[in-house]
Amino acid sequence: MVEISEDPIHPERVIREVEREANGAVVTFVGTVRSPSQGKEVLYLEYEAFKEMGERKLRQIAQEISARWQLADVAICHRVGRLGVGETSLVIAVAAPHRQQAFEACQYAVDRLKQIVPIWKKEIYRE
Amino acid sequence: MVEISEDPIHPERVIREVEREANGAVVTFVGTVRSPSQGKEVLYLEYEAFKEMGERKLRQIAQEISARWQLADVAICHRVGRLGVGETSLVIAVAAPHRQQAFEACQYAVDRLKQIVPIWKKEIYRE
Amino acid sequence: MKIKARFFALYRELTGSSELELEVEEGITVAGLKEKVTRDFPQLQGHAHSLMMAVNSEYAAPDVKLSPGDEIAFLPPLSGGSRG
Amino acid sequence: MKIKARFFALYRELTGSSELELEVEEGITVAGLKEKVTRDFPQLQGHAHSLMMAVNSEYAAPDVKLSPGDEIAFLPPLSGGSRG
Repeated sequence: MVEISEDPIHPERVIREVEREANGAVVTFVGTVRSPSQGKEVLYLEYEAFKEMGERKLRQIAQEISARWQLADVAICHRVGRLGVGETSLVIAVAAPHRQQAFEACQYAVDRLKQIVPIWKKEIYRE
Repeated sequence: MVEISEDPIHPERVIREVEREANGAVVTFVGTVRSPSQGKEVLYLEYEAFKEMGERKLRQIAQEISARWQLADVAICHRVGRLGVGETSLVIAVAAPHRQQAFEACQYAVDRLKQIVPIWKKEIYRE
Repeated sequence: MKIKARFFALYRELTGSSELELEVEEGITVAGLKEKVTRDFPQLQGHAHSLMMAVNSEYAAPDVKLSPGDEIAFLPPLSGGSRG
Repeated sequence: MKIKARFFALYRELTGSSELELEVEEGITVAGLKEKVTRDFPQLQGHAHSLMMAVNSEYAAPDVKLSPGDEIAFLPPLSGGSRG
């Protein structure tokens, strides 16, 4: 399951997507809006996506992971629109039979997302 | 927050424990009861803990992480008692300003837990 | 032939458009379209080096030839994910 | 002097006890107690090599001397976490 949406993300729902009886380990990355950023107090943040292409690229990442780490299941949700400080922008959950694979694959997914998924962020600061 | 308890674990609650405005990245490990295991179908699983010592050791792990990866927050919940296939036995959430630290520290926490926390597992198979 | 150009984030702000229908010559390449569009919108010129382009939702090399009805996206440097 | 011995998991099953109050000589060490207990419970003998011991909820070296009222735990090899 991959999704780019304006709706709030619930990490537990994303984790549940990848849980299978054969998977002992689920590693999850949760990204939240941080403040301060670059020394300035963040008021809120605007994420914009090229949604059709973005979801296609997220599916590509999931396929790359399945090919490289056999038996890994992946779910990725990226939120777009206006997000306040502390809100969740991104959840990636990777499940695999063994934890080493799950950690590696989850880290790969975050790195890859930043490289190829057409999403843009604008930080709006106080003042 | 560290806890060894018979109550079901909600990953989202554990994640919320470590979320701070200054932390952009939360990495979570969720361990679930797997079947088959060692080629046999698992009916259920019994976890037993030396609770007082176990929670002390979990706090030690959290302190080791704070010392080694500055600014990392840790929450660990291990469930004990009878767990069915698919139920969550362990959730570790590590938050840090940067994701690299959070991934490393979370992996460290899982490894260390297996080394020093007095918890025992018994798998009950079909037949 | 007609194609559709889409602008995102900074490029949308700079051009004032998120979507444009453009009349271009047959056989134009991705690079050719980029040149034409940065001529039409000079405010894009300072950013042309960091521009990535996608044809029908897939990254496309500069020498790819466009077909009628193609949708070409102008993508500024990505910044998805979180700061973490 | 009196001390308290606690047995977990496999050791609880083998001894049939989770907790015992024991009368031991003053100045006995962790290793000395282990010897005494494996004498009293011969069924533990095959497992003595993998036994870890804790005094008052902290891992303890074999030469640590026990004090009255100490709680000594007999810990089989750990298997916490998940299979993952």
